[in-house]
Amino acid sequence: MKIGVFICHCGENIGRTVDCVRVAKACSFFPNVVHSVEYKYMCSDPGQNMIKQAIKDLKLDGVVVGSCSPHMHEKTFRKAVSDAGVNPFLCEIANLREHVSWVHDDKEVATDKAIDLMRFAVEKVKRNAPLKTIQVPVTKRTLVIGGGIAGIQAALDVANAGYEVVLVEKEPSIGGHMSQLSETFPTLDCSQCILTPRMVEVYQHPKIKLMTYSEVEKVEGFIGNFKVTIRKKARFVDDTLCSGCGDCAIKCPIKKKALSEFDEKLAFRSAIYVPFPQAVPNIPVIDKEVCTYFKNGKCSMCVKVCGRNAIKFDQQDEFISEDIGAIIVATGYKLYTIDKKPEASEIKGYGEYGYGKYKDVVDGLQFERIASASGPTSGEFQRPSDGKTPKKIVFIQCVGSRDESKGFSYCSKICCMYTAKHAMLYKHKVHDGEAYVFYMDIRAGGKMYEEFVRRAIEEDGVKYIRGRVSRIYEEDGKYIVKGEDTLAGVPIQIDADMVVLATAMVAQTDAPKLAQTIGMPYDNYGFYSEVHPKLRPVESSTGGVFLAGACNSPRDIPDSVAMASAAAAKALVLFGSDMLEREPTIAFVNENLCAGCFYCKKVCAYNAIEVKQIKDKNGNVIKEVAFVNSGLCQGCGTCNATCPSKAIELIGYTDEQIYAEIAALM
Amino acid sequence: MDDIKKIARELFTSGKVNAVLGYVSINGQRTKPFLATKPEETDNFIINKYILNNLTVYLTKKEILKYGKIGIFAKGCDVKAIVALLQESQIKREEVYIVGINCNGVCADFDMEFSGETIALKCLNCEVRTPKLYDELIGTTEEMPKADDGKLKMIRKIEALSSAEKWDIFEEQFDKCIKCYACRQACPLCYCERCISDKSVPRWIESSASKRGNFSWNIIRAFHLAGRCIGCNECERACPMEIPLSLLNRKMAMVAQEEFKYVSGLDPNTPTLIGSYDLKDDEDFIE
Amino acid sequence: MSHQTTNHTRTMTDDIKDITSQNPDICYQCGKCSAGCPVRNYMDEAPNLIVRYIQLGLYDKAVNSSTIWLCAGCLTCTTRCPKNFELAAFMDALREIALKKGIKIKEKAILKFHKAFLKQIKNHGRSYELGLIRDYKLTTGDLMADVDAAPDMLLKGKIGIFPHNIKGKESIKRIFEKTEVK
Amino acid sequence: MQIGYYPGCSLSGTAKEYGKSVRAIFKQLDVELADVTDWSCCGATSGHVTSHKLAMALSARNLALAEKQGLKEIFAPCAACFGRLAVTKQELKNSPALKEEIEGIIEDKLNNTIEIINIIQLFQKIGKEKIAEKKVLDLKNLKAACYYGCLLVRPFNILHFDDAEQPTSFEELVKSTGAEVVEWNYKLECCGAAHSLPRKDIVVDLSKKILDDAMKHGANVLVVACPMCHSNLDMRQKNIIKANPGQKEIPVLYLSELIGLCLGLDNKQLGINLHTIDFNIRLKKNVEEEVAK
Amino acid sequence: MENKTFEPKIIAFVCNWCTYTGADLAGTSRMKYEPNVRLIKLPCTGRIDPVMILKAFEKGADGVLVSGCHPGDCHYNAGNFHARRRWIMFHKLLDFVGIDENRLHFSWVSASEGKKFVDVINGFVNKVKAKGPFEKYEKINKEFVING
Repeated sequence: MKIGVFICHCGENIGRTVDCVRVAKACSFFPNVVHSVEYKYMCSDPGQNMIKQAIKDLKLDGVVVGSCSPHMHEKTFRKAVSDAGVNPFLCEIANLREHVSWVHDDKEVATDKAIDLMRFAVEKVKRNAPLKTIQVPVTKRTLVIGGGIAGIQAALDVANAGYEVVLVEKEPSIGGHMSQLSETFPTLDCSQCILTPRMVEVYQHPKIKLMTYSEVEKVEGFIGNFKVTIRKKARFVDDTLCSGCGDCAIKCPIKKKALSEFDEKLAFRSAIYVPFPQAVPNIPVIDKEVCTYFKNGKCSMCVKVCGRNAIKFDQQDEFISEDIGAIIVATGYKLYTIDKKPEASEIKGYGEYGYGKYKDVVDGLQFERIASASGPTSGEFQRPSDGKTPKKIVFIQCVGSRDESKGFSYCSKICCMYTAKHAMLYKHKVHDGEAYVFYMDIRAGGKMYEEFVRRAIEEDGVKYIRGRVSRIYEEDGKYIVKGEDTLAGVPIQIDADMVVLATAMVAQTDAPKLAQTIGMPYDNYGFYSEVHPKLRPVESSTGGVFLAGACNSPRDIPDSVAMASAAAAKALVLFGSDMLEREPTIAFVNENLCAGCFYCKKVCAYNAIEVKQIKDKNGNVIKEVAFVNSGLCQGCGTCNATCPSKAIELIGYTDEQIYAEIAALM
Repeated sequence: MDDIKKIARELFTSGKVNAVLGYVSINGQRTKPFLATKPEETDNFIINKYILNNLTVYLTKKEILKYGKIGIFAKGCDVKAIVALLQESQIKREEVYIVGINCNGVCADFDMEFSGETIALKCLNCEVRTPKLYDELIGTTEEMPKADDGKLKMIRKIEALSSAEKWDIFEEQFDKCIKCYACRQACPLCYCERCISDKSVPRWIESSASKRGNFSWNIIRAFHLAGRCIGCNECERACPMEIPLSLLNRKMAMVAQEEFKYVSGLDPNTPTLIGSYDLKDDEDFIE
Repeated sequence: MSHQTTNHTRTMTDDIKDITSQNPDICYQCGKCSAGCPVRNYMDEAPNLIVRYIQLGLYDKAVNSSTIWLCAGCLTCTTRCPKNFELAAFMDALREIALKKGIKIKEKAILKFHKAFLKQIKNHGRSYELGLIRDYKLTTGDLMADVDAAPDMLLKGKIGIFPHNIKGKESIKRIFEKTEVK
Repeated sequence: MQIGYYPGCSLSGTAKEYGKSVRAIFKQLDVELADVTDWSCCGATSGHVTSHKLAMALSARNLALAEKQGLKEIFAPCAACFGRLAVTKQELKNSPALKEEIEGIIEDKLNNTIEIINIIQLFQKIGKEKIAEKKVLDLKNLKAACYYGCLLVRPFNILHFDDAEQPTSFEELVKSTGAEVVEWNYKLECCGAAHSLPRKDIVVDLSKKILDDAMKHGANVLVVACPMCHSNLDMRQKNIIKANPGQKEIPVLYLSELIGLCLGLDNKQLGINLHTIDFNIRLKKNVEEEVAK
Repeated sequence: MENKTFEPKIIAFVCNWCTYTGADLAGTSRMKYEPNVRLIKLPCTGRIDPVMILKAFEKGADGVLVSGCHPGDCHYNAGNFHARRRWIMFHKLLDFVGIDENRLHFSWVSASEGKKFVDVINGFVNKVKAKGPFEKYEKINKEFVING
């Protein structure tokens, strides 16, 4: 190999503390170095031309530039080398500016260090292989996971830009939690009134393929080239035949066996049901668990009343494969459960508030349903136990949030606002009622938010008490709420008719499962992680996967919608070009050496390692070895370090290259 | 003890296996491993206090693999190796028929009377006297002699020493190494196609029996077994230079337990120690 | 990175940290402890305020309160604290510190009871009720304490006339000598 | 079954009947109680409220003694002793430095391996079946309010017993005697504990609330597992009645006494005759019929 | 006059995305630090193999520094979590055989922590300086030369 060395003075930047002439001279004595020069500005045109000329004249096949950080000009020099006909990956950069001249004062010492760094680079380049960047095409279709307000917004934005969208929702209808809300803060406009037109727009959009009652089963591939398998769960209703007349649900004899998910278990629903009247699509599903037909085959009332023969008891789950370029994850949140057994095992739950055993101690979404005109009480405030109008309601904030003992230490962000709204809605309907809010801090940062909370206090007379409640117990039909006003320093005891717990927004129970399916990171709480909290807030660190809404952290409607539009914009940026370029730094397997322990597979964060069977000429499997899917491999090299026999190595950072650098220390 | 010959024969006659790995007696106080490929070859099979070998080492050998389904007589400690091999995809569960042995301890070496003094060190705190995984189980567990855990004491003693003192101990021990690789040969979990010590480009580990090569080899050997070693101690028994290899292996197992509550070879379905991680792994030593 | 200043003078907060192995600054003053405290109504300061005083460095206010002595050690606060702050242990520490500092105790009778109790342990190794009552009465001057219950209990044999001395009495004495806060 | 036994001071003094009944019933249930030899006071409340290390050392001494005796588990019937021993074990486990220091103070070594169990856990070990097998009398006319007090379930992070806020194990056990249990609100509220002598006023107030709540929910007997709770609820009941004319009486039994009645032991054998508030199982209607049978 | 002090040789294995970039930031901020450390850039801490650390000692390093992205910040999602687990095992092993823990240093330095990078370098260089040359390793190296 013939290596050329080029030392840049960077004006005075390197030259001031590094004796560039001495460095160049020292390098000329390194084995294989046939050319070693220094120049004022290597990155300038004349500088680059020096490199090109030397390559041509001396038939160099390796170049080391001693200059600024490779993060600055590696691309520049690699291009110059490439222009001169040498593979760009046979060019290495030694960082003589950021790592030497700018951080040391003593010229002697700095020059010595510069020579060392040059030696590392020369030793490494000797072992570099000529590589090719990988070019991959982009499929310009987007998968949106989750049909709440964030998913709806993202789907519409992408579709309106002219690209196809597949919107997957696991429930029978899109709409998400927003469809359950009564009114929205701080404007108190009716949630369904602003949401349903959007839901219909999604349904009718020619570019959106809506798949409700469906879940993402498998995600293979990589940015621009995902292959996604979607499980379309059996509805037992043929959606091409159903006209949405609703007769089946009306006639279904199962009336009091199943609690309505939409009404947060405050009302019953039939076995065949549409979750709520405005559901999109307006096609029912059959709940197998309670349906008499599935239990003993004795009922088929829905079949009888369906004029279009749409009921299909023998329907099976379907698996649909889609080619996708970008994924927008908008899977939202769930509410902290106040029952004794919240799903996460480390969560203890609130025994002191009764673990959900008191009927009139409800959570935030239950109260939304009670307050909602479309809810089980048609918007009349009635308490669940006996239907009486509560005259005294206590609201307790921060249940499950800001509580590392029983829930999560984060602030759930929206509860201050929704509690103020709840108290306000109640006071508007029950004029002689008393509303008390136990809070720790009021966090009302948002447009017109603080004003909203103040209105609840000043105009509607909601009493705010600063303190956490210690205990609730039932006595003679009242709920004794024991608290302390920490501002006055006095104990407070309220005999309430009803208690509303402002339960926290928490990650979906299956959030980690989806993250593992897609191969993207999530935090300790189960929320999906963004690459950078400030500058790249809607991108997951997995290429081509973007985040929208509360799946990333607790978020209210305006924030979720803004984030959804941002995620849509990121997908559209990706669709701006037809091809993607990727670094060729990926792992490869020496199949002869691979013993098939698959530690590489265990540590790979990208599912890039596959199992390959080696067969003899008769087709018998001799052994199983690891195989790298070059489309998925991101080049971290964790597999390389983990492999005990080094049967898998990372191109560009092979053991041999690194060994050479270490050896160059002497 | 159950009639093991009958059991072994039945494995053949019932068509469960094509070959059986077991022990045969050499004289009263010695055994050797034996691969029976026909029912009648099992007639000399024996189980006694001298079934020291961990037969699982053969399970990954090509010569044995060619027989297809193999039966194996395995003590609880040996089964731990089977579990580890399953975790590491080296064998398939359905290809191995495990005759688990309820074990009451074995001798530290051949040619000695079994007693509290001669019991093998690995037996002292054995928690798998009944194997964790088996297709059939033979024998019963009985009272086992108690003895002093000298190795543990030694580890604790070393831990309390200064770095320089520790270094001197191991320099001396590793210096004895002649790079015969008997340790590697005896280890059921050293199944690499090519050991890193044989990798020549680059040569991470000096191949000659030099001090620094020995040092690297012994450390990397221990590290490659960290979180995997199941403590059968065959390496130490095999070492002709009597290097106390189990000190390192055991120390690593102790770290695995202290840091990650991980004990190797108990459950084929648990993720391996290296190869998995926990967000809450210890951080204190990192600035 | 630690921000410890070089010439840090020890404060009561440090003493509390040493005894309880927890940092009072983790308390975010939600008041759940006070809300559930069974003896809250008898205290001069709410329990959460005692923590607040320590956070603010108002140590005198904390150690002079009746609160720290009235805390019955029922652990309701500890059990329910959203920050896992062990308030009962914190109260124990404050009492210990108050004793060491020789603070004038607000709830004298309570302290005297504890002292009388510990004296029996120190002397005999186990509790000796008659001695306890005698010592307690003598130190408090409350000679009528439990005139209503004691005779009944004596009659029923619930109060031993003679103390039971354990064999290891001397080792108990040594334990006291090494640990007792006088 | 043999189990280490740490009676604690009260069981030979103010809670004599608890000690008596514990010995009587476990004998009946074939449990051999092996006393910790030369045990000393756990330090009780007075220990930990005045000196952390004193409290640790006093309890640790007993743990060390029990270890030396070769005990694997010790049963402490007194909820306060149970709590102190368990807390000490955990704290010393958490801090090797503290453990070392305490070992110096007690001049003894500690492996800290002993399990400490309370009376309910011991019954759980024995199993309901055993109690059912030895049952002589069905206590079906008792309506019991089970009073856990503070220290059976708290501190939960150390004891990990049942549930800190809505425990049920006590009730489950009492049900096996045939007695009915009442759901009530004060089963975990504090009775005032060690303030019994110096601040009788507080204890009278707190205990009254507990008694009232139990009676309000229909209980005709209160069942406890702590000598301190018992003396506050039984002995102090006289003071409560005196201060509150019209206040009704409610007998307070130790759990061991209740089980003892079920096993056919009488008031004297169980020490129930030593209570301030009289209790006679024969005076409860229907129970008599049962006895007649 | 000052005696010529011992200048240790230190090799650092750092990840490209965090610590290497953090070192760049220290440079652009013109912070000064000890010149003894030579960085070897790897894509991720997950790529750092314990054999490299041993080899660095063999090749005469008096100290080895390992540094990468903070937990949760890994460019490759989880490379540093796997690395951390390996380090836990490896540093305990080295400590057990007598490689002074002051000679092997682990740190998280993000791309924004130029100052921390400087502190880590200076702190570690001083630690190794205090320890002096790694004579024990030099000795076994030399014996290799003589015997080999």
